[in-house]
Amino acid sequence: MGWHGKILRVDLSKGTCKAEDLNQEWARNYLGQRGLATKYLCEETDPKVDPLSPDNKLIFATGPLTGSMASTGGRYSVITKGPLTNCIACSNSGGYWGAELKFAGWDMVILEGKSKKPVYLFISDDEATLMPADDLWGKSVWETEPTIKARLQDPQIRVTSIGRAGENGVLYAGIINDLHRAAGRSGVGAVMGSKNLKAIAVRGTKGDKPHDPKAFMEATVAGKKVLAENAVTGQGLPTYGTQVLMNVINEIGAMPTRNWREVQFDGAAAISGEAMHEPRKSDGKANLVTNQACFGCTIACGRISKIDEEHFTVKTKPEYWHASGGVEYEAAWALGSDTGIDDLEALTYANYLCNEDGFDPISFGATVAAAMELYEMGAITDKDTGGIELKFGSVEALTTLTELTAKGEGFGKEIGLGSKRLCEKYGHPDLSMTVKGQEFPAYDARGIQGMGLTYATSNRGACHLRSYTVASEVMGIPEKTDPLVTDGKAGLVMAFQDATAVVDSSGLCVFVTFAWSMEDIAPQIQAACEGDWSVENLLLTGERIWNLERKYNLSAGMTAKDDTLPKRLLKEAAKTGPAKGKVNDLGKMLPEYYELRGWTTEGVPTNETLDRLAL
Amino acid sequence: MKHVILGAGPGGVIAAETLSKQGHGGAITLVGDEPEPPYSRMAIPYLLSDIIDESGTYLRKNPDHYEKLGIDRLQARASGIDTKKGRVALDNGKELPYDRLLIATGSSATTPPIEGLDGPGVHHCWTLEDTRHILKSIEPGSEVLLMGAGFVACIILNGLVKRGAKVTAIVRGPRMVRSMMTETAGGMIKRWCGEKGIRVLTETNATRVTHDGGLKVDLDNSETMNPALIIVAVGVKPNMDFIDGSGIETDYGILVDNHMQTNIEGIFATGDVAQGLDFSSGGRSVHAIQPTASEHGRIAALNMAGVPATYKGSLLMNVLDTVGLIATSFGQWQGAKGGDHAEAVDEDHYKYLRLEFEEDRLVGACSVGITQHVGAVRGLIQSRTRLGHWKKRLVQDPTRFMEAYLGSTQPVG
Amino acid sequence: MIRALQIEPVKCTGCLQCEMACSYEKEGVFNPAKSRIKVFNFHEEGRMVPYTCTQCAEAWCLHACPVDAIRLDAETGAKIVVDVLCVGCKVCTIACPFGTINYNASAGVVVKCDLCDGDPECAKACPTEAITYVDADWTGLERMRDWADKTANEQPQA
Amino acid sequence: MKITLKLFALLGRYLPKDATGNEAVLDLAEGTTAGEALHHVGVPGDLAHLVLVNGVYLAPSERSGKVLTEGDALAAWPPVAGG
Repeated sequence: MGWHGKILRVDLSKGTCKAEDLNQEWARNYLGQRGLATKYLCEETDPKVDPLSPDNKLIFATGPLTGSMASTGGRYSVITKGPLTNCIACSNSGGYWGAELKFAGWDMVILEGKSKKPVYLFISDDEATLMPADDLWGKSVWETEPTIKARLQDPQIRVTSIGRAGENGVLYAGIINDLHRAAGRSGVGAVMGSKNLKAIAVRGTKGDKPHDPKAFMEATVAGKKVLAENAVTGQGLPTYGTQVLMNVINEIGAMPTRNWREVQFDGAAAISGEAMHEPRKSDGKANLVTNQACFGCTIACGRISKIDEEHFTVKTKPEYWHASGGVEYEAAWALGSDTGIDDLEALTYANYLCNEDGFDPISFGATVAAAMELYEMGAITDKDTGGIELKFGSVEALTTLTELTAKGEGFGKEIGLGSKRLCEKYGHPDLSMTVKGQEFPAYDARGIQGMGLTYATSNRGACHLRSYTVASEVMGIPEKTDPLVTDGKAGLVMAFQDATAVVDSSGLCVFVTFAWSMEDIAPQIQAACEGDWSVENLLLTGERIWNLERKYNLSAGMTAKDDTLPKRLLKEAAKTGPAKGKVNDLGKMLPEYYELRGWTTEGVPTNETLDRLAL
Repeated sequence: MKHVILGAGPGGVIAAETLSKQGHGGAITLVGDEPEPPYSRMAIPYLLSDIIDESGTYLRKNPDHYEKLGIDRLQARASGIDTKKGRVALDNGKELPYDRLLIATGSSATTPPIEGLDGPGVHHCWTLEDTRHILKSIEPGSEVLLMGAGFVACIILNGLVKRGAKVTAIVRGPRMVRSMMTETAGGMIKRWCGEKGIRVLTETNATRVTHDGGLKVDLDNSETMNPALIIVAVGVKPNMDFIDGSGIETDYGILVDNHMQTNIEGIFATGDVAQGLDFSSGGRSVHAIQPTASEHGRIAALNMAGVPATYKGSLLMNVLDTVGLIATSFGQWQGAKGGDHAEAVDEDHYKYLRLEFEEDRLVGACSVGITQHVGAVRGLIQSRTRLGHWKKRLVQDPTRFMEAYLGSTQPVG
Repeated sequence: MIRALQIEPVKCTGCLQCEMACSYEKEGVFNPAKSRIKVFNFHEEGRMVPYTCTQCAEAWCLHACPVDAIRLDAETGAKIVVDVLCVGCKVCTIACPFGTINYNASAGVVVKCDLCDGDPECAKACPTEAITYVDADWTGLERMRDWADKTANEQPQA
Repeated sequence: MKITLKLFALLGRYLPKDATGNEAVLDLAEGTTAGEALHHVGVPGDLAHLVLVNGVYLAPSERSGKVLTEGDALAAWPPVAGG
């Protein structure tokens, strides 16, 4: 079927749950998940809405391949207007929750209004019920999930929930499912918290069936073979996870360090994927316990770590001595390189806390890094921090702030608002390493030029997951391009953006694209769904989704002025490495990009473009 | 060597098959007093529900099954045993000589001493013959008075409801299935029955039944009913009257040792009639349940065939489907002396689980609404597995029993 | 040569491809809730453990079945539920001490692993060889048997 | 001539015994090329997917022509990616 054709609409203000038919025409035009839910959001809400008001909506959406045998077919996305960026927010997560929603017979859940009291939603196949959550409010994700499972007496129930960060309005609060998989970015968890919705628990026993089972099995078996035989998806990712990048990116001089003052981090090796495999000096055990897959994934890049019990961060806290989701590259970078910290165990602990209370380690780490710079220059004082010595490299500062941010206490409250608001408050807006209010991920745009354009034009604010040109510029996937030149990058970014929009709307994980081309993906979608899902139509769909998001942002008040980078990347040259002396040359790439997109010089899609895309 | 097996229920049949497989070289005679091929009482509710026909209740489906294994079947009822001469007296006047005897005569449904309850229109639901009577007596809209709310009463409810009967169940005691479920679980089942349109009256008894122009039942709550049919399901008792004077030791049932042998050499007993080793208490109990009958049958037959086999005791366990609500109980579900427990109750969703521990070992359990992996509860109890740190986790969430089972018995980390 | 499913938890990544393959083969839909093999996630230990029927020699389910609905497949050694004979009484589900035969309420019968006629889909779908179908002698069967003895209601004779 | 050899991920197994972490100092004859240096420690050519000299990418076709000089950092990875 691909789609069940059924969506669940929950009015939290009225306390009602209703089933309704999926708009099949929209499904044909927007595929699913990211694209389809964005269409719903655009049709149903005012783009100028206050993200944290009851008028904003929060959509949990699966793709047609979610809950299927396609490798990585377990993703879901949360779509809403983001409080961190005031742009469209779309955060994607793996784990098992998305597939479970599909097995319960639903394509998506639209949540509107605001509950008077804390509630959680329990979906058991066709039945959806709002349950009181007064006693869950104030609890972490790690308490909420097992409590709900025990209360409903079914260990097989899957839960997605917010921790205290989402309740406390941390603007980059995420939504966490299966204890450590996150719809992490853009503050979707804060929106959930603003609606007094603590969690969505799902048990699905109805299952799912592709439109053409025989063709689907053939296509997915072929796809899995490609992943298994590819060195990246078959060996590199399962063994080292995304953390294999730490040394690569550092070596090419694109490792943002100490709030992007530098582009190489001398502690990179100590917090790298390789280091996670090494026996620790202290107890002889490796930080990494095993790799883990999300639902349906035959790559299995997830890191499961265990912190050294003797490490000072957890020595007196046995509740953190168990295994859980370890650091991925972005988290290791933000919590580590960006703050100048090279203590892998401390980063793992901070990462645990981010999962436990549901907030994005990228935005959090980057905000701490900005605060450290402000502190070192004297713009923030001990009085502001409550006595925390916010020096680069201070493990104590990082772990204390992680705990305070989770709880919404002290200086943690300010850290919880993100680096843009922090830097504005303390008089140095230029030191906020953000685009559209969202913190950068782990690739310096001076050493990887294409990523500058990626960040500047990303519809959800600075992000690597909207067009991961690192694949081409650094790793040579699908073809090697020079990271230090701007030629051809506009087209590259655009192609990556459109293809990623397709993958994000399908139920698949974007990591498949390290091995799969659209030619590998199309037959799987085609067999799962009715309609025309040729490569050509898929790419057109991707472009349509991108332009729809752009339209939403323009209506929300964004302009071409927001498609920019912080001064540091445009004016301060890299000090070391291959990019030494270089800044990001966004000015060269952006006009070319607008033109390729069929947008005006003001970054507005022309009528011709809109017509072509049936928008 | 002549092997005689009295009773053609699961215990008797499995014993006969086991003897046959052992290749003892002698004769096997399986004696049953009902005309049908050996069948299972466990299947009767499904006959009532029209899921199967009578042949669906048969223990073995192949008509040649017994013949092929060299098992002679004889329809008769034992009326006495001469242990000196090694002969069983039958109700047809014949005598059956034996070298080894297995008493697997099972149990019968009992009738409480209530005036008029022995008249027409009153049936048990224990045999195929009973079932035929019931099926003849009810049609859509018929009012049925079910006396009893125990295991048997509960499992036949679905069939009665499905046939369109309007059922009122009365029970003397304060709750349903009190012999296998806790108060909370019994209450849940009662509420569920109510939701399915079944009237359940606890602490209620019939005082008199009259038959003038249809059934009339007086209840002690001063209500009077005119049911089309009364089904009596208040309990069972071992069928062992015929051994009176034989010298075979009895208590509640026939006492057997851990080889399933009675006090008299060469005479064994199994199943509902046997009072054998109780896994939980270490004493001897009658566990009138299907798994015990089949285990008993196998162990007894091995010993009869000269293959020494020692029984470790039967574990009380039941699974109950009350109009779709599934409940189980295992072992010491009421708790062990000095033990502790974990409990989860979700009245809204009809879910319940109680685990009983002795130190860090599971010794009993009782559940409602849980169908997946329940066998692992038995596994944990019967292996006397030390749960270690899993006990704490089970106290927090008893529904993680399958993980606890794997975590305690498999290499998980 | 009888073959058996060999399960090596250390290799399992928890992707659930086995559950999908099983439910697809047996039920015609992707539906882990109806899979005969189940992966248990031991989060705190960082270990995923696939588990299904070991087709034990004791065959508790088979012995407990009151209506002869569980049969031995002589070729594969699998204990197989004959759907048309199963009345759904669930006695086997409490009798099996491994918890690997379960009641499927929507079908009204019990379900268990039947080794897919000697070509188990779970093993074929496993991307990491955590589940393989190998000669019975090679498996951890000895360990399983030890445990079965511990659980058995019959004492091993000296 | 001394250079720093860095072998990462699954190529780590080709590091000399005296390596610290993923780095080792190699003493090579003047004029040694990047390709020869990798061959010297036994890295199979098809496994060295990403080869950098001082952080700058070296295409497979350039490896045999790129002469190393004192103090160079030669780094190599098998095919990897992340995100």
